[in-house]
Amino acid sequence: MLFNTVTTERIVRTRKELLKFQFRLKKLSLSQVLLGFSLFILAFLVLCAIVPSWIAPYAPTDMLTDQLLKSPSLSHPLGTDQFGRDVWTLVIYGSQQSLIMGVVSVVIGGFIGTFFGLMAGYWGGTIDSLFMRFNDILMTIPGILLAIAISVALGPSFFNVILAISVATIPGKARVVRSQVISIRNRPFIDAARAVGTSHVEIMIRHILPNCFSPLLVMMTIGVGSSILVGTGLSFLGLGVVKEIPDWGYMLSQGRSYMTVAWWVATFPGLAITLLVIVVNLIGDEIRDRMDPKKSRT
Amino acid sequence: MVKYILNRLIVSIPVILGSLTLVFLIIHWLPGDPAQMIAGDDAAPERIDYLRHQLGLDQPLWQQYAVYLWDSVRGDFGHSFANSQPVIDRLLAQLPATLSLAALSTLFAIIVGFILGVLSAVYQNRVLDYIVRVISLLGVSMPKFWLGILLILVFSVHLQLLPAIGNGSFEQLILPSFALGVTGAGMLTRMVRNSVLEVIHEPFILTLRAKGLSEKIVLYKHVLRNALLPAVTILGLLVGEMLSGAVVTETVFSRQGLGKLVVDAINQKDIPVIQAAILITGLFNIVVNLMVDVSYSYVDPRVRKTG
Amino acid sequence: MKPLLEIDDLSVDFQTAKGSLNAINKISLTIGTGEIVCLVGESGSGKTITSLSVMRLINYDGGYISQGDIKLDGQSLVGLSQKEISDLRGKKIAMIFQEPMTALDPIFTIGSQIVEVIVRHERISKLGAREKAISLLRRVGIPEPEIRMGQYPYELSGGMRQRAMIAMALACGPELLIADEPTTALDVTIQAQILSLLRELKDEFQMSILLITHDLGIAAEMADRVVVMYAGKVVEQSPVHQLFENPAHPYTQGLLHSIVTLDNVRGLKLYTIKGTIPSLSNLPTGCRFHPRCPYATDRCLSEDPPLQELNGREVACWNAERIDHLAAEFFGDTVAPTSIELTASEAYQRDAFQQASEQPLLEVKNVKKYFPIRQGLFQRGRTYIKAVDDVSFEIRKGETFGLVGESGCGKSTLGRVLLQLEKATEGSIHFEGRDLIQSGANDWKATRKDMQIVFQDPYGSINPRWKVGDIIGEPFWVHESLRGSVKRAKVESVMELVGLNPSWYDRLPHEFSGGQRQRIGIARAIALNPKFILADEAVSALDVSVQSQIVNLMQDIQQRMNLTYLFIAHGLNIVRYISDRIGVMYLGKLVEIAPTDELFRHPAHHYTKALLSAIPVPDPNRKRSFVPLEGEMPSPARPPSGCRFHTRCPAATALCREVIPELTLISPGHHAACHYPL
Amino acid sequence: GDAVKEGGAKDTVGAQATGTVTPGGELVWALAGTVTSDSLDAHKAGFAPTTRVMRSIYDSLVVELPDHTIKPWLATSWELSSDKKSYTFHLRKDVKFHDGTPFNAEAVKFNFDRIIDPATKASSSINELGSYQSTDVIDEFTVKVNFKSPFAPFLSNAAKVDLGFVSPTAVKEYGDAFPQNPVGTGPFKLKKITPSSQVELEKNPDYNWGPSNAKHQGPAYLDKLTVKYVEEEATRVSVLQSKQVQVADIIPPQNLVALKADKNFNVQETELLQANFTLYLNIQKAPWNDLKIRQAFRSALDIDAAVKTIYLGTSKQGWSPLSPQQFGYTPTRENAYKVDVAKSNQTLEEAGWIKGADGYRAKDGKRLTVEVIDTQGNREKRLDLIAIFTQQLKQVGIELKVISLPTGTYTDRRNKGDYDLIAGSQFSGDPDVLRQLYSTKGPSKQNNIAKTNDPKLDDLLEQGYLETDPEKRKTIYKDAQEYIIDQVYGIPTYVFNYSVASTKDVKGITFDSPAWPVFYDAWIQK
Ligand SMILES: Nc1ncnc2c1ncn2[C@@H]1O[C@H](COP(=O)(O)OP(=O)(O)OP(=O)(O)O)[C@@H](O)[C@H]1O
Ligand SMILES: Nc1ncnc2c1ncn2[C@@H]1O[C@H](COP(=O)(O)OP(=O)(O)OP(=O)(O)O)[C@@H](O)[C@H]1O
Ligand SMILES: [Mg+2]
Ligand SMILES: [Mg+2]
Repeated sequence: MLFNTVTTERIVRTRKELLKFQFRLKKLSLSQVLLGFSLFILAFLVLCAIVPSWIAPYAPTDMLTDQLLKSPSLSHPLGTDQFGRDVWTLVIYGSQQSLIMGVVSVVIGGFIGTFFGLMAGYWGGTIDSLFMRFNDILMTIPGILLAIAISVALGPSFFNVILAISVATIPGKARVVRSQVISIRNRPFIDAARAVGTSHVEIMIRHILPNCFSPLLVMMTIGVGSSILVGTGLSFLGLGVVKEIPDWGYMLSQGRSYMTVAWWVATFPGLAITLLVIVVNLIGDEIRDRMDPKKSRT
Repeated sequence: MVKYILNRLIVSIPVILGSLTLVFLIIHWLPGDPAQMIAGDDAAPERIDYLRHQLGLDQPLWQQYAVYLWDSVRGDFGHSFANSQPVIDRLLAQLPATLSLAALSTLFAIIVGFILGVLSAVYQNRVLDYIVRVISLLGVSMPKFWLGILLILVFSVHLQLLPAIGNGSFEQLILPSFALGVTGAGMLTRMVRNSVLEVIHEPFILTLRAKGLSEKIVLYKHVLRNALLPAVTILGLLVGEMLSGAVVTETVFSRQGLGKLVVDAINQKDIPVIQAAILITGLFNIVVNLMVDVSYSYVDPRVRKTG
Repeated sequence: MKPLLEIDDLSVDFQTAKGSLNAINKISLTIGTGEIVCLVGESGSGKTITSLSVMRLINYDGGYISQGDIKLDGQSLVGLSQKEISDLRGKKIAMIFQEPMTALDPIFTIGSQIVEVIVRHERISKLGAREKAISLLRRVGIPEPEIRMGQYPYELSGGMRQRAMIAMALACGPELLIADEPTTALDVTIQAQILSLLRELKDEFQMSILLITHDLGIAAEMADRVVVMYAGKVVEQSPVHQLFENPAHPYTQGLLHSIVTLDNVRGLKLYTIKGTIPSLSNLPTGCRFHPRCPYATDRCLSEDPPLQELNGREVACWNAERIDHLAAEFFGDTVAPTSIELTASEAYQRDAFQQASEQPLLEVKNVKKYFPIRQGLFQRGRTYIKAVDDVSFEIRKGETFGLVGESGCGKSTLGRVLLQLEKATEGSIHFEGRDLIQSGANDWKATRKDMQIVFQDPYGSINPRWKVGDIIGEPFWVHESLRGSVKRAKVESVMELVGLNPSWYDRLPHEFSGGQRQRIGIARAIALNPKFILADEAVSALDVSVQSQIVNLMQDIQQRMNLTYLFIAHGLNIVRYISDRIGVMYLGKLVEIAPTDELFRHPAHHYTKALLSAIPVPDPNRKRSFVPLEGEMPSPARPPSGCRFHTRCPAATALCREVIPELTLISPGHHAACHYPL
Repeated sequence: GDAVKEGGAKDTVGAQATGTVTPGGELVWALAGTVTSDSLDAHKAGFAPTTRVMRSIYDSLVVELPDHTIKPWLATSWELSSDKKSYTFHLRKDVKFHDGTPFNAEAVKFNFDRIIDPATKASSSINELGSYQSTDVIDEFTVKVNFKSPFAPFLSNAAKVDLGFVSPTAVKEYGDAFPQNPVGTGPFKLKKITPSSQVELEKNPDYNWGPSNAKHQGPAYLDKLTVKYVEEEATRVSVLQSKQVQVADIIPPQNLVALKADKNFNVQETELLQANFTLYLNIQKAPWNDLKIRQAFRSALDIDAAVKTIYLGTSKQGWSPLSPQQFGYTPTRENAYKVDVAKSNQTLEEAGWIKGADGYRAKDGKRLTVEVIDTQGNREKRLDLIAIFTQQLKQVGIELKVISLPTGTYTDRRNKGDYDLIAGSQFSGDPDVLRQLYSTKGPSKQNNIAKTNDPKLDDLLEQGYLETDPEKRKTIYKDAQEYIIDQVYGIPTYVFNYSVASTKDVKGITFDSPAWPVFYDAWIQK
């Protein structure tokens, strides 16, 4: 008897919990699922970048000369490349440079572009004209030429490749930020801040910048992929130190001539780039949504 | 309007001049002697000197600059260091291929971008929306040479539907335009989605519905036209990129094009060609942006006034 | 009277992320043919949603009709598909929206937008539709309609846009016209024009009108019957006279009572309904009004009162009968002139008024502000918008100076120049004897401390991304470099002062109601104990009851902190109530300055007179015979010669056209710039 | 000889023996590379892809067979003067340029003089002429070419396109535009150049002066030969596989095997006569100035394994600076050195280069790093090859670093000697190429790529240049090769095979002396 009530109680309880759980599952919207997925992938990629040796089954420099261009199999889940290296391992090791190249250059470009856009948009007048004309000039110069100039000025190095990519993205970002700043500059709350006595610098940093973020974020997240590829392109045009461990872009561009016989060599690094871009974008979208004060708490 | 256009063109002169000057300085500052490159690695020194003199490279920099500017003003872009051909001929030879590729891929980007963008906005937060969003991101992020080769393998080798290379016919244009347009299409999709969503929640849309207009008219006549503006801006940028940044596509599909020409010229230090190419792409960009702005004012009467 | 529209037991729900939300709860109302019914209620009470439901447009907003029926001419609208209902929209029911600025598609001409609706509903050629559109535009009083047809919304003024909207609504001769706050965005003078137009049109076309407003003055002027809504429910429905004479519901009483009229005794605290309208997701039990109701009983707490017949009207209140009886008493209590009590503030002001005559706090001399109009590359700055043109006046310590005038006359610009948010083109401004325009950067920061501003738009003037605590604390951050808990403590005390709950420190602006947001703006302005506050339309955007709360608050603070106000508004009732002296602006010029009572009693300038006559009076018995000001204000880029008002002045002569009248003293303290003062 | 190898041997039989010739039709050829700057001037274009196309437009005085014997072509016979400084050629009398200009002694003189005229901006052809002095027109069809000193490679060079003949009339007519309007005497003439895209050639109907090794006389079989520039490897293979073109050259190793096995395609391979892709340690820089260290470097490399891996067995290790089919090649040093990691380690250890914790050797705080400068990218998978070397060198504690540079910077650093290692190959049909690579008396008279400044070597190469007796020459070059290998002035890596793949119905493609395809005998089976 006693036993019986206890069990029924338990059954009732677990059923309730089950219902609750189902309810929660249902409430998880598609966007939350996607966000979770994105965060997971990104975290994984970052982990790969930091401690590739924990994850990768082989060493990246292992050249198994008897295993050239083998298609995906159990021992090589993504196949092997033209050196007999394990593609899965390479993708993992390549994440470090690729992430840095993609993310850092976008951030540097965003930073400088924002600075110029902010200055031009906020001060207007002559400063605006000067900055924007210079910006236009930069835009007309081929990226490669700029990159070569940078490499010659600073010497070839991984960081300078990143710098070169960044420079190429500055004009676009400056433009976007400027237009955003101009639209915000005249909003009443900026006047309000001025009326309170807030200095120009603080107005720019504390009031205007946060409101420019959304379009900038879109540009930046979209730019990650092309930065990786441009970076690779530049290292061919004579800007880089050819690394022992290739980044994704390098693998992709080298592997592409094997597409006809070993599609996996180029495809997986390519997918890695695509995945990174998608994931970064989904997260960016979500950040934007959350930064939108109206959506944050309702 | 004419005055506006003139005004805009006048304003662009310093920009073009500035970029030409900057390019001139960069190229001359970069190491590497064009004379040596033409003569080859093992050329005798006297030959190199002779060439340098021939090309005017032994003159002081300011003099070269003055000569160059004066020639440009007169419309004489000089002769290519690499093959002594008038630069203008070399560039003009590439233009049709570049323009047709840019035009078709822009068209592709517009069609796909608008259709997907509108669909995505109308089905906001539903499965279709998510699918479209991921597709658009795929478009934005897919490496072009990988996509290009994939297209060749699928459509040219396996299905044998379309030619992979060449510059002439429309068929030869399809695959490269697709490969080049995909990025633009992805960007536009995102852009159109956003602006359609913004417009769809504007108060005047309610007015339109209150008038009893059908959804179709509301969406296609009013919403879309209002949403066009930001999309057109992106389009301007895209066209610019397609004109000068199609190197990868041109390489994979063995096409002619300004993109490749410029890269080659930079590698060969073919200074006159670089300068002229920048001038031409610069002018094109100005024209494209002008067209964008003019079409703005066509789309949005408010702009017309300030213009 | 045969009912044209019958709403029966209608409920509307919204589908939101957190489940469904009931926005309208079982409301019923009818409109007879040729009748004007006014729907009134505070902001957020569900008026717009009701009207959208009638149009079945609510579905586009994520809402749906969950219960009840809507019948037009006996035909049920609820069951119709969107396609079927769209045949009726614009044809049998038409709607005018609140915001004329945003209710028109910006990229199509006015003409094409009108033609569009005619072609949609009538078998008529494009040309015929065009002819018709032109005649409609002419009918609603738009001059030169042929030209206007080809213009875009941005090329028209607000009043003209609203007229175009009306023309569009009338295009197919609707039987029912729904006008959702058709005049809130407009000036008093234009408002008067539009309202009289609506009345004429109603008579001409035998339409029924559902007029939505929160301005009871308008309701009194226009309505045959009034329906009062509160938090998604109808709480009272009655003929207009009865409602104003004998309001039955405590909410209606409160509303009526919080109106500021020309009769309000200045200095006396304004009546307010305590609290704010509840949010839909958090409705009180029982009667939704009970937390704010002075008569609430236990029953009100638990049971929702139904709408019941009471002496020829319908009321939803358990205590209706009792209150009906009490009503006279209730009013007598405050209206009786005997009970006038000078508030401390008023007494203080009296003193100050005397003292201050020698010592102005703010002295404005010949201030001009011209905005250059850019016209392309080569002729920059040839022409100017003369937003403020040679204005001189002074504000004494401790007084409240009111500044009134139509939209665009330069009030805000003048205010911005005073606060150095805009550089004056010419002239001098002295604050406590200091020249503000000449002073250097250090001085400037100190001046900021002393001079503050409360902005018109409570939402736009606060950074939407900032926490309320940071917004109010910004002055502390800037001037006293306070951070963290020190700042928090200070901010909380200021929040307390303006009646904001200090525990809301971390909330974001959008989580506040309009009234609360305005309090945030005020809190920020008073944080540093300024001497002078410019209130630029600080209450214009608010509801009657909230408006009263804010005005009370401002007066309260003035008294406590010894403040001087420059109060800019176009709502003359409020200005009259709050100001000691008033300046009237027209097209960048000050045309009259006088002590408040003097101005209202003896306006000297013809413009002032016209302004005063345009104020709607919340008394159905005193339907005005006003002379609306003809036409609209000319462009400040090309002001008329001579007296700028001559183009609209009934008394204008050749002299007015040529000679600019000087601001001259016509009686003690009363200046006017008119050749022929009244 | 057996210039056609493996698959080629099979195919030469298949391609030429079976069936009767069906003339006519258009052949489309996917060229690996582009006709740089659209320049088809025989004397100006120094880049291999261009030269490959020009072979069909221009004819040469003589033709060189795979066994390095020289046979008549435009010259029916020739004699060398007793001082070995002059060649007298007797020309064919029936030869006409595409524009109708007769080919005669004047034309020969015009061509050779044109090459050495600085205004022509000739590139490799000027080197092919060596110590050229003048040309004398003896009579209309007899011409005497004079050199300042004996110039042994001349006949071999004369067989190459670089010294092919352009029409004097056309040069005068077109001036600077001649490179875009080439006129020669070849079996094909230009129809149209589409810049950066393709060259269309059509049959020269008057042609009746094929080289003496040709399989037929009269005009070429093909009506039209279209050359499309398809640089991208995957694209080139794809268009061949989908038969959008009938011929593609330089098939990447990964596709070679499959294409060879495919019944629908023919693959012909031939060794490119050249100085092999060689690693040049900067011998003017420490520690590479030490022979022992260079040897240690070399014995750390398993070149054979690396070449097998990267070229998937389609190429062999090269043992000499010269490729095996080259005149004067000596096999004496094949397998003369071995992979010997232990010995490398020992030598380096003895020289004071001590392995650190990171696995790399260092001396006086300086790591043993080899900076390789490069500007060509991964052309022909050469960087891949170096990547494998990097791994191998790591085993002995040497760090190899490839630095990719823009051409200008690269040239600068190379001329300044600011590098440890440079790698390169030099296309040439004669062993005299060694003089260009290793001698201080080469054409540039200053730098050579190997940085050698060795009087003994200079002397040997000078002799080889002057010696006209083939047997003596062979000995000289044998000594030179051995010396270079023993001194480790260069480390040869692999032998490059030029490959041409075609659809099965294409027959009769042959190769000229340095290995470029000849389409004169080619035909398409109907
Ligand atoms: N799309 C929506 N989703 C959820 N809630 C809504 C939506 N639209 C309106 N509401 C809510 O319904 C309530 C009534 O809104 P409504 O617009 O009818 O008010 P109103 O009486 O017209 O006020 P106002 O005078 O400010 O125009 C408000 O609380 C509002 O927040
Ligand atoms: N920055 C500016 N540039 C050009 N014109 C301006 C600017 N600011 C204001 N104006 C013009 O100056 C005139 C006066 O504007 P202001 O805002 O002062 O009017 P207002 O009396 O405050 O009107 P409202 O009651 O609508 O607030 C208007 O015609 C306006 O268009
Ligand atoms: Mg409303
Ligand atoms: Mg204002």
